[in-house]
Amino acid sequence: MNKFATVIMAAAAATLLVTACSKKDPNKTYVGISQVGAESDWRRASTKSIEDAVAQRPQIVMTFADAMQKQENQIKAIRSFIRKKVDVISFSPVVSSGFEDILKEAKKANIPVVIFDRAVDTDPSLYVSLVGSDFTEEGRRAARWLIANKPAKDSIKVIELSGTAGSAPAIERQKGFAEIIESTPEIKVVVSQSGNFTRVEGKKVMENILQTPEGKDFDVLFAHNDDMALGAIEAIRDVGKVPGKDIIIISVDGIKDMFQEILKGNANCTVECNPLIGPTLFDVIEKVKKGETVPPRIPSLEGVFDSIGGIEVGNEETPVQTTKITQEIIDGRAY
Amino acid sequence: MKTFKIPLRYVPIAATISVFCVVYLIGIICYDGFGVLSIFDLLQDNSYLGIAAIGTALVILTGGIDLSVGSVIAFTTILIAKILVAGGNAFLAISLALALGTLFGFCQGCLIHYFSLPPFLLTLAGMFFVRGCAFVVNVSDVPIKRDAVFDFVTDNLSISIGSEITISFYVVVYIVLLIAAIIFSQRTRAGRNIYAIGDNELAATLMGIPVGRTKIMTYTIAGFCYALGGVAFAFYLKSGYASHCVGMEMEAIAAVVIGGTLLTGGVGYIFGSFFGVLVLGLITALITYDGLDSCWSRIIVGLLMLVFIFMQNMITKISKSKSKSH
Amino acid sequence: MKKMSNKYRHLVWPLASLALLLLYNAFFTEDFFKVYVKKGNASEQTQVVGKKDNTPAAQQPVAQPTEQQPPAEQQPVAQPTEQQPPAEQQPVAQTAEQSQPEEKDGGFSIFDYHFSGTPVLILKQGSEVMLLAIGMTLVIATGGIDISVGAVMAIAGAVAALLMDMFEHQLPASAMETGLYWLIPVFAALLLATLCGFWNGMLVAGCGIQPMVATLVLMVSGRGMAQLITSIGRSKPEQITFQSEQLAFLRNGYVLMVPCCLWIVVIMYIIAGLLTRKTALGLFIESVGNNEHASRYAGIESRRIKWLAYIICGFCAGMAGLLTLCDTKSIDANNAGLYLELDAILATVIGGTSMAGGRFFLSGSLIGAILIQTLTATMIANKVDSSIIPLPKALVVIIVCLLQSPVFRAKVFSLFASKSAKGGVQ
Amino acid sequence: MDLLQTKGIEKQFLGVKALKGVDFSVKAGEIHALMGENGAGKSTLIKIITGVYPATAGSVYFNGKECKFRSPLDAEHAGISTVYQEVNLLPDLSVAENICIGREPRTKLGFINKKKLKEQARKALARLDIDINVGENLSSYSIAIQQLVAIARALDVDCKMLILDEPTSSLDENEVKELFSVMKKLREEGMAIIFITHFLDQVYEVSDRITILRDGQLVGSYDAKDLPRIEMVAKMIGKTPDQINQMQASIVKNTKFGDVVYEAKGIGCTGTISPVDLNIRAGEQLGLAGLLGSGRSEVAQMIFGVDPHDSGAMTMDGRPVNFNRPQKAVKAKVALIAEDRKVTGIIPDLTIRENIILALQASKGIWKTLSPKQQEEMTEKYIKLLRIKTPSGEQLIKHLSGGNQQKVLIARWLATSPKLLILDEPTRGIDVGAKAEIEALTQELCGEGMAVIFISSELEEVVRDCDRVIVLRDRKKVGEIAGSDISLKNIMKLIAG
Repeated sequence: MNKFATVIMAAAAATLLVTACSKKDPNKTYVGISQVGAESDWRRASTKSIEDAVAQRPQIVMTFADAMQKQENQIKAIRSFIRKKVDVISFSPVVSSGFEDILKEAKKANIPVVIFDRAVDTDPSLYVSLVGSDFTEEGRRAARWLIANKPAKDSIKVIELSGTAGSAPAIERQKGFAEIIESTPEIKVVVSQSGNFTRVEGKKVMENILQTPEGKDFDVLFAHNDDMALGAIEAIRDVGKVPGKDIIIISVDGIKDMFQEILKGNANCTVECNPLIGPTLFDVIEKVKKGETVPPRIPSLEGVFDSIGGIEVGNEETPVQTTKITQEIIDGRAY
Repeated sequence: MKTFKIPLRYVPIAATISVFCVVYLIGIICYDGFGVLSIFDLLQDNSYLGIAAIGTALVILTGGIDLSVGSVIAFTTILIAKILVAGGNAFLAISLALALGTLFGFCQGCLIHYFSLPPFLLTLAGMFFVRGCAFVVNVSDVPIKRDAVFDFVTDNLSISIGSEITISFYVVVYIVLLIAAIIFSQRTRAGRNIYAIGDNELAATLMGIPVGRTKIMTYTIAGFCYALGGVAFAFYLKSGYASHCVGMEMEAIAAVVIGGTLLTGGVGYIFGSFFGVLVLGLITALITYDGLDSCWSRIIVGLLMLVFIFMQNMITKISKSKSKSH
Repeated sequence: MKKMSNKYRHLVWPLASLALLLLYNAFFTEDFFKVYVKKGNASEQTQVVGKKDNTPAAQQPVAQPTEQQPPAEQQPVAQPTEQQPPAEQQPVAQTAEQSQPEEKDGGFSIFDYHFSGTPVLILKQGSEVMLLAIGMTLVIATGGIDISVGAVMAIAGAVAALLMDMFEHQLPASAMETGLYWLIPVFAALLLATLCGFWNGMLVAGCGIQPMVATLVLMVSGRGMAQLITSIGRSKPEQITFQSEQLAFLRNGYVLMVPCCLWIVVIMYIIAGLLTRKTALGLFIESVGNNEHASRYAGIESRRIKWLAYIICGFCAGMAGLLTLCDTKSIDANNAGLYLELDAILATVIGGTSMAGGRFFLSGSLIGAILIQTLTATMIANKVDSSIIPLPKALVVIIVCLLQSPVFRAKVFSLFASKSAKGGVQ
Repeated sequence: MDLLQTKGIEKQFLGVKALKGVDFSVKAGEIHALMGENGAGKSTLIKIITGVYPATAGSVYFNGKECKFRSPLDAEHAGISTVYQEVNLLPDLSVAENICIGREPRTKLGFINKKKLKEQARKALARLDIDINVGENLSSYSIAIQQLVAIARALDVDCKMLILDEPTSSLDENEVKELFSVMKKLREEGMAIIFITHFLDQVYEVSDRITILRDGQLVGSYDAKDLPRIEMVAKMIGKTPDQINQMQASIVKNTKFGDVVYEAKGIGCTGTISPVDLNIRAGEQLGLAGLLGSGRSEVAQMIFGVDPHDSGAMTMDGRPVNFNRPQKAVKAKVALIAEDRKVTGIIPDLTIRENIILALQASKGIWKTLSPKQQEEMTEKYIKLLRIKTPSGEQLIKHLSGGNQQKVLIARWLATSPKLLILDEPTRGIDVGAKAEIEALTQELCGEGMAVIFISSELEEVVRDCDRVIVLRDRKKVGEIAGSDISLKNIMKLIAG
């Protein structure tokens, strides 16, 4: 029995004593960050940019926790940050609801919270700022682009690959897209299926849709993220249609692979949803640490990329011209 | 050397407890912010799992298994959220959720007993079924709107120690339920019948133990525990979402196994599952404290299970050889 | 004759439900059974073969036997895909002639044409589960269970992807195009997967640990390991992608007009079939699963038999992992093969293999897999939101299992019996 | 007046009629032996009386009023408690719980009162003069103790009728004696006891009346004293006494032995059995005598490599061998038909054919298979040779009666044409007819030059059949008798020591 105990102790020690114990240093900024997970390229890109940003800022000490797409993990992580008495907590919520209590705890321990990428539906006084994209606007932009370059047909059928059922980006992008195409009666969404934001699912679902009557003739594919779009492109090729020509392909995120496809002409447009949030995020965090005031909503600057360029897809206050993708741009991309 | 004196059947529990203590100690030494009081956080963060694990443990003791844990919890949360949004009061929502959970457990029990379907399979189907139902209730996540009952429960029924530590009522619920379950399993006929069935079902039948009734009862209780776990989860997260707790059934089973219960049934203690849950929670907690990549938590939990399984294996072998030499 | 019926009784119910499902589709899902012939990568699509004008009802009998005959006469279940050529060859020839004018090379060659359509798609998408089911059947027949196959898939996929990625960065593109480098990752993946199977076998057969728990270990930690693999040479676990078409051919290519992955399934099925039925392995597995102790007394190396079953299962999982990898030429350790072990187990049990071990039915398992896939396809074809798909899936599973359970049948029959008895009295 | 009475009990198992209108009655204060071959329907009758199965037709009267028990518990409440053939208890629960489960003493609050529980258990065991720690898990005690615990459990309720189904099969002499004294005591207390056994002398030792069943029908009930033994046997197997005499006379010992087939020098396994040396010649039948737990089965299993030996050496045909796995023994043409048929013998869900070819196939390995035709022929041959009662070889073995299952197992091993055949209690739980057949068969095999090791707790058989007897006591070899010295008296002397 004792033997077991020792064996286990050894194992535990070996696995857990990986980091030396460090005491706090006042002129450093301790940050606790809880990321949603590693479910898509986009997410990983955002994680990477955060790490790079930290690498460039020696004064920042980050504890990074991956929630594995589970809200409870995220809550646990945030609580542990509170216990660690970090200077700033920052996280990207798995779901929008249910962070009220933990945020209150943070407030009670007067640790400022900066939310990034996705919104939470709590009383905004509980966090200092939200850095990130506006999913609804992304949906709108996609729709505007479509209207701008819609084929000359009297009825344009759109197939929508939505993201993980019930997730904020999925809902809002769908909302934004629908809201704009309302005005043009000839554009209709004929099928909308969830592809879970992953490449494999995107392909599987698309393959199935392509076999249905709706899948036999449609003009536009609107995917809620590039991964699904990439999967779908494969599927469309398999049935002998030409993605980008027979089918207009629009998606959101703007990851490198997608740019490649657009350059090759296999896809038409991707609305950037910038994952490179690191720099902006840490600028804000440091401001917060210094006690400066920051605006409650900080949109990350995002373009729209396509194969044509120069198309206006923005709204009144923030006009956005699309950029034509070139090899240089791709080489310039970090992800 | 006193550990050698403890009877063989207590060794697994003793091991679990000692592991917990060791890891806890390491945590306190190495991670600032992780103090003695973090035990309360552990309870806070894992009581829902613990409540569910009690149900799983009981089912496993009968020699069965139940995979429907995660989805029942998810269903409960979304149901409660939906009712509250629709303007129903929390009391109604909770009691309805508990009722449905219990009913579901009952149905599973009946199907398993009357048509002698393999539990693994049926509860697997049950898992899919409930998950589907949860999505039918609502696809996207719904914030849980507080109402009078809710506030009363959260604010008045939770004990706070100092500024940081609060013991939410669901922790209390967990502890109470745990004690109840321990007494139930050790000191009531129904409880002992569970062990008897898990030990040797045929013999149990011939000894005149109501096998069918006991089985159905167990799955029903389990269903209730899951629903209650769901309620705890709802209070813990204040959000209802149909894809909460995906794959949690395995966590629950892991907790029970680490807690020293044999999956063949008939051997083990509810009390063990308590520490099983704590150990699991502790590991995830320390990994977040450490900022290790999440994939490590999976690996470590796996290794830990391996160690425990080997130990149990050895113990059963020893006891067998003992009886042989008699 | 009686022997036959005994042998295939277990296939009746899954087949019946499959037929029912197909029947439903025949009536309510438009051109569910249309099978097209497509030109390899060419854009223009040759028109629908044959039964374009047929009513779905008329097509249904054509499609159904292709799914059903095999078990009824003990042929590989994947036979349908082999049988389709005869079913289609005729019209195909026509289209070939019709399309000759615009064809440069002219003449119809089965190398640049292939089948497509929902039935083919179902089989194609079902291929992973079918592979898993083959291995799972053997394991379950020994009275065990392997819930780690999903994780093993992830591991295998991760390794293969990692190697491919490395090659594509190290080696010149020309070498990649011509050489057989892509074989190395394949073997590496299969090897590793087999090792995982070996590990499971060691825990179960070697150390006598209860299968469920033993494989739970790998299920939990395996995915973590896969993530570790994908993080080699990177700061964090990442989704690894590669370009090689040769490797992707395993999944997306076509051989003799039939998807390559189906051939893989067929081959695996035939190998497994021969291995179990033409040698004594099947008998030993069944006897070990039925009464291990007695089997040992009869001089069977029960440990080795079990061990072997887990190894085969691991290998199948590796295969499946490769297919998932090739599907999108990218692996995501986090999601690859997630919860597929459950589908595999369902398929096996639907196929009539008892979870208690003993008698097993490979063809049944394949039918089970097809059934599950057909269900999903039906859902999507009928625009059911994919998040709700688990619900009907569960219902079908429960129904099939009830029909499989002798107790249930006995109860139902007795019900009828009593009814008829009453009738007799009156 | 009759305590228990059954009228025209019938039972149908999917097509098969197990009982055909049995009328049977037991008086209070008598020990009533229920006799019959395997498959005669004894167990079925008991299970119907105790409510394990419902009867297809007929009715059971207990204490004069008709009663339909839905479960053994019902029966127990009514005052009928049963000890079943195999020890059916809960190894991982404490002895006390095994005795009291289902009727644990409870506190006012309805919780189990552990102290009372233990007392109650101790009392129950004291009645059988057993004193063990009732807190320990049952699994830490020997089979014999477990059997007695089962009886103690049955007695624990104030029952009017006790049913003992083969209670003595796993007890040794003294334990049997104890049991009988207990039974007699209970009889004095006015309890009715139904006693099922295959040991004829035991029947005469205790029982007052004997009821005989033959394939599901009642042959008759008789007072023990006016039913001569041979007569009873005759009634049981439906043959006339002289026929039986012939059967037993027909056994002719084979006398011409070949040279040594198997020899073991000081093979032993620490903790299980102390070193034994034995050797056996072709055509010889070697008996292993001794009480249960004397180590006779252990020796057999050691030879066959089920439990590996950690000392000594063995040779087969003069060549040194080391059987540490059954496979090796099988390959070297050694065969063991082990004690517990259900656990170590049959593969229930496989057909008779598959059960028969199994061992042969195992010795051939995975790749060299028998053609279907060969299998068919082999099956047919042995079904004929051993007179296995079955419609076809494709019948599942679990549907056969014990005797026939045993024959299939013998067939399995004969198929491997072994040089050395070890029979561990081949006649346990088998009816007299089959017994005689098997005894004759073994002699025949010896005639064909096979070496046979024969283990039986029925010394008459050993004396009757064996050319040489090794006697074991307390896991030690205590002596060896050969030729004319083989007699009950000598063996007993050695066993008693």
